[in-house]
Amino acid sequence: MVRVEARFLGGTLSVAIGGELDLYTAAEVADRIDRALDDHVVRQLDLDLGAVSFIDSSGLGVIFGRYKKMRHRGGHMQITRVSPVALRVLQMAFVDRIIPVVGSAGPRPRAGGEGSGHGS
Amino acid sequence: MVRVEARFLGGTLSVAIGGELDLYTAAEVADRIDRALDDHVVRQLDLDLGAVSFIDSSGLGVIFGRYKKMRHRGGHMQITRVSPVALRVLQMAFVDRIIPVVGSAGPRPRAGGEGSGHGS
Amino acid sequence: MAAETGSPENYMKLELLARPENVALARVAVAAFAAQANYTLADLEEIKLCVSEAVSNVVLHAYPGGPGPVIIAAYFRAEELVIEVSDQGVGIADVEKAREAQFSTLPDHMGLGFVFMESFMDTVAVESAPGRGTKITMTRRLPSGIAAETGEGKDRGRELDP
Amino acid sequence: MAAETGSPENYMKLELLARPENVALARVAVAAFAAQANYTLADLEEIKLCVSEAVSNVVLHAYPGGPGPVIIAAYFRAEELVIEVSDQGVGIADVEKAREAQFSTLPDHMGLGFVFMESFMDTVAVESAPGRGTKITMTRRLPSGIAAETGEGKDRGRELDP
Ligand SMILES: Nc1ncnc2c1ncn2[C@@H]1O[C@H](COP(=O)(O)OP(=O)(O)O)[C@@H](O)[C@H]1O
Ligand SMILES: Nc1ncnc2c1ncn2[C@@H]1O[C@H](COP(=O)(O)OP(=O)(O)O)[C@@H](O)[C@H]1O
Repeated sequence: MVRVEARFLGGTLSVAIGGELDLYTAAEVADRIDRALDDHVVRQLDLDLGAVSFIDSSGLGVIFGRYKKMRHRGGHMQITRVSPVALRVLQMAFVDRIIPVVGSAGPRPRAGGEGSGHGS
Repeated sequence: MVRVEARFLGGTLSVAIGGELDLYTAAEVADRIDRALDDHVVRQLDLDLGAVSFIDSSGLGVIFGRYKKMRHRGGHMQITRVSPVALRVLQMAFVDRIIPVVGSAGPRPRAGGEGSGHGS
Repeated sequence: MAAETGSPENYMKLELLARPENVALARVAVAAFAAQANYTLADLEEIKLCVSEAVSNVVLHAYPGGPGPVIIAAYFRAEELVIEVSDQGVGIADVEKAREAQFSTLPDHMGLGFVFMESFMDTVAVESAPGRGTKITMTRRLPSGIAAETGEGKDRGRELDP
Repeated sequence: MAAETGSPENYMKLELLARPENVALARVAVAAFAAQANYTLADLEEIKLCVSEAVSNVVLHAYPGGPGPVIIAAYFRAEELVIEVSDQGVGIADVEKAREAQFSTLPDHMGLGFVFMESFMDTVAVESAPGRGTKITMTRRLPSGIAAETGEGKDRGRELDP
């Protein structure tokens, strides 16, 4: 019950997560993002959480862990879209004050991508 | 988790049922249909099961009970639309050999209705 | 983690009061559990139906004096999913007769509960005695390839609605 | 029937193996039970979150030697929903410390579980002792007007996805 889609284009890795982000799915999501991060020289990580239907502290752990990783590598990370459910949880944990949330809930922007696709 | 919508027009009572038809919702569905049957002189009962997401033997009991009632009153009954899930259960119980199923799964026809609306 | 999903040692045990509004909860819980094996959505619909029938029977028949407990257990064993529905109610005097199609001790009931369970499950066993409650044990073969479940199976299996 | 929905005597009790793939089942079952009261969908999301946190804690912390049982009970009492999550695991040595924000005995964990439970529930009680397991009891006030639940509440409440 989790979907991960990654696209790399011009130094930016864009990852869209859909479904439930909990203890069961967390490891898999972290792993897929990390593999994509290792495959490219990523300056920026854009996370689309617009289709996240459930997230708890294990799910937040995945997001915050990626943020720390990007920081460690001297890169940036932002959240480009976030579902209402996910936004409330991010706010509750003040994660939105650390990781910039530039978008919000809304229709998903068409992926323009010639970028190299990464699994789903 | 059940919706019942009834329209009466020219001797025909059209009832659309949506959601779960089980032991919990059966009594309520039977009751709503019976009230509509009592309010009008109904010659024909059209049942739309296109939006039924779950049905078990308690749900079948409601349908078969209405069929017996219409027969008893000298009227007719048919099933105008049926979801795939509901069709399998009707077939398993041979109910489709007793009550005519004239439609099948598909997009819901627009309710043309000037008829008197009954609850929802 | 994914490789262990649906492995033989996993189980669930749910106790509810035998009331009409709890039937949906019972079938949703078992379907969510069964979804850990990579059954198709159609398989899960059939499993839901059988749980609904067995639990509805407890609600309808087991406790004429007012609702008592119903216990729904499920586990994976070798090549199959096992589902047990038990009560401590009045029991069934003539199990053979009860299992017949169209037999019902309630007026206006179609006596289809056991018919459905037998149609959609691989085996259905009934243990019952008057005054000593009833236990229905149903089994359903696992879909082939359970050991090889992947992230995709995880995706599909959990897309359930109550 | 509808009038009794969510009435004080209703309860559920679910026993599962404390494994990651069972966390979703636990939260779906409790949410389906809670939906019998006419909580809003946002309320039900919060209840799901708290169950997820409590059950995840059992999976993560209670049984270092391999998964043991987690028991999730829920019932309606007077003006509230009560949810209990208990295990027979290692227990918590310093409950005060465990409840602090950002405290975690696991590296890479944010120590937010108790923070979330306390934020979304009206009360959270922890009974625990080393070697004697842990029991979390959470309560959440019922939405006003529960006694007057109608078919509409029934509609809304059960529209849940796992
Ligand atoms: N848990 C139970 N406790 C007592 N009697 C039962 C139970 N389950 C089934 N029965 C008996 O078996 C009969 C047949 O059951 P079933 O085939 O499900 O049909 P129905 O529920 O429509 O009557 C019931 O009418 C009832 O007398
Ligand atoms: N059921 C439990 N059994 C044993 N220890 C627990 C249990 N629940 C919580 N704890 C302890 O309490 C600490 C804090 O829990 P929590 O706030 O949920 O944060 P986290 O789970 O991220 O560590 C845990 O790190 C663990 O040491």
